[in-house]
Amino acid sequence: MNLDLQTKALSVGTRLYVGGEIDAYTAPQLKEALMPLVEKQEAYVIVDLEEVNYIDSTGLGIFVGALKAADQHNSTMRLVSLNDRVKRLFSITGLDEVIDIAEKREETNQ
Amino acid sequence: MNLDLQTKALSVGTRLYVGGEIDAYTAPQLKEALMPLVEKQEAYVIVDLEEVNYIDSTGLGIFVGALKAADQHNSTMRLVSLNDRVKRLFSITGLDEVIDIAEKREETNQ
Amino acid sequence: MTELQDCIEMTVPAKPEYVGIVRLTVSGIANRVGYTYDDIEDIKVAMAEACTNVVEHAYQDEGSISIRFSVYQEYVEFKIADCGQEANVNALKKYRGPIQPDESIQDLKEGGLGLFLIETLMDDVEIKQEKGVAILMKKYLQKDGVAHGSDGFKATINENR
Amino acid sequence: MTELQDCIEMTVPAKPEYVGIVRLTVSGIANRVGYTYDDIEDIKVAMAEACTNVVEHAYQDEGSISIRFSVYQEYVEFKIADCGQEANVNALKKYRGPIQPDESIQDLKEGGLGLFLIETLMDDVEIKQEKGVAILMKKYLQKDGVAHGSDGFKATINENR
Ligand SMILES: Nc1ncnc2c1ncn2[C@@H]1O[C@H](COP(=O)(O)OP(=O)(O)O)[C@@H](O)[C@H]1O
Ligand SMILES: Nc1ncnc2c1ncn2[C@@H]1O[C@H](COP(=O)(O)OP(=O)(O)O)[C@@H](O)[C@H]1O
Repeated sequence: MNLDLQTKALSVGTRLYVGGEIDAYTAPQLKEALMPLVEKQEAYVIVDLEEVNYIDSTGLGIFVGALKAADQHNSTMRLVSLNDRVKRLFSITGLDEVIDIAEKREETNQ
Repeated sequence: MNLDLQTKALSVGTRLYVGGEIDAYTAPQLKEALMPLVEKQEAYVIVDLEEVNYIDSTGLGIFVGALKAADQHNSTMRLVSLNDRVKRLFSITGLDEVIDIAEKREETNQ
Repeated sequence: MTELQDCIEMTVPAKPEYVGIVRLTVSGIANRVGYTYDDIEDIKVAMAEACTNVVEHAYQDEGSISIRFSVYQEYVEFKIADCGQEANVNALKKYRGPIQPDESIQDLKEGGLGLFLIETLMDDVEIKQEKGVAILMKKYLQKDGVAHGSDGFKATINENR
Repeated sequence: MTELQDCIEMTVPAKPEYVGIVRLTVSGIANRVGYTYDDIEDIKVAMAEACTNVVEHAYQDEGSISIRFSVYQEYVEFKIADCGQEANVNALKKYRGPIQPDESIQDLKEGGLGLFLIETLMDDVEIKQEKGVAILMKKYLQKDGVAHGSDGFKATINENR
């Protein structure tokens, strides 16, 4: 019941693969993996959520925090491969208007 | 949370495919499908348990009842493709000594 | 017509590792009751939000989360309660909305979306002061593909599937 | 050393459709506690047997099943209780064994394996008369691949994997 977290260096930037359920128990694990990536100056971070089948407000809060940190460090954070359920929670809360979320699943192979 | 039950006519006899969890709630469904098959005179019935991932004593009891009915009607009932967990419960209870259970998974393609 | 059919109760420690266990139980019950896939996912989120609030806000020290499912013909009422300190329930009832796109990034808050999600995902939500905070929420069962209640958003989502 | 860490309680209607929901909750808790895959499956069966007994034997009419999980460092104690009629608890404690291969097929019984399975799959089982029947069963956590308790059968099975 822990998150599955893996990072991969890209030609430009880093890709963070996340798998599992992001909730109050697992959100600290996500935070620990994600924050150091976006807290670098001018970093480019892709967060791949393909294997995430559940998220709630605790997880959304981690992404808000990461967005603020990225903004402070002139970094870019982009979420890709969200399933419909996960995408929907970003939409309902309006977070899809402030966080960069790839529209289609195809866009994720960059 | 219902059982998945399908019958297929063989050149000799009938094959009953069972899928799901056999417990107090679903056992009556199994009974309803299985009993008419073994209550025919000199029937040959293969019960395929490949897709069964859970069984407890209520389900075991259905097979004991079916064995008795088969015996009364000179019918044969054979269980095939049990996974390790399901097989184990037949072993612990000693039912594998009285019910015809195919030893290896390969024997199931008859 | 709305006679109580079944009542299920559960008490778990107010710790984050139990929120997932509650979700698992919730999905089992919601499945059995006959909710659609999307409704089950909505209920799981709303329940987790309410439980997470107890974990994070109700107790100074240790405590527990009490959960009750009351199954009626047309809906289930979910109740999540704690025995925490007296909270300002009126403050909990203030207007909540989604994030505004014109807000500056540095002004965004990392929290404060839980109750908003509960109100959006469930059909009828009531917050009460009892021993601690109690949240009661209803979710109607969809019959013949028609959503009861006023959850227009969900109806749209379902159409897209 | 064996201090109580967490306590989880659950009450469900004594109806067959709730036994699967209890199993789901059990698997979530057992998983979180850290049991092996095989132990989790054993616990699910034992819990389902105890719940099914309440469904089938405890009440004339309606009633409920009370379940309590007490999590200790080295084991979990599972308690399943009902408020049914007074049962002959001594009769419940009589010797139970597996089916004898020399029995004639027509003499086989379709029931009577539930308590035997509970005793075989769990490490320590106690049957008590309380408001109705209460079954308490312990299952030790396996550490460093060594099984506590006396469940030799399981150890053998594990080796075959
Ligand atoms: N069970 C509770 N006990 C005490 N206070 C609560 C409870 N639930 C919610 N609150 C209060 O309501 C506020 C808003 O909750 P919510 O919308 O879920 O956002 P968040 O939990 O992220 O702050 C919380 O910050 C807390 O002050
Ligand atoms: N909770 C209970 N309340 C009353 N009687 C019970 C209870 N549990 C078990 N019993 C009695 O013990 C007997 C043996 O139970 P068990 O070994 O599970 O087999 P089965 O339920 O198939 O008869 C039951 O037939 C019943 O008479």
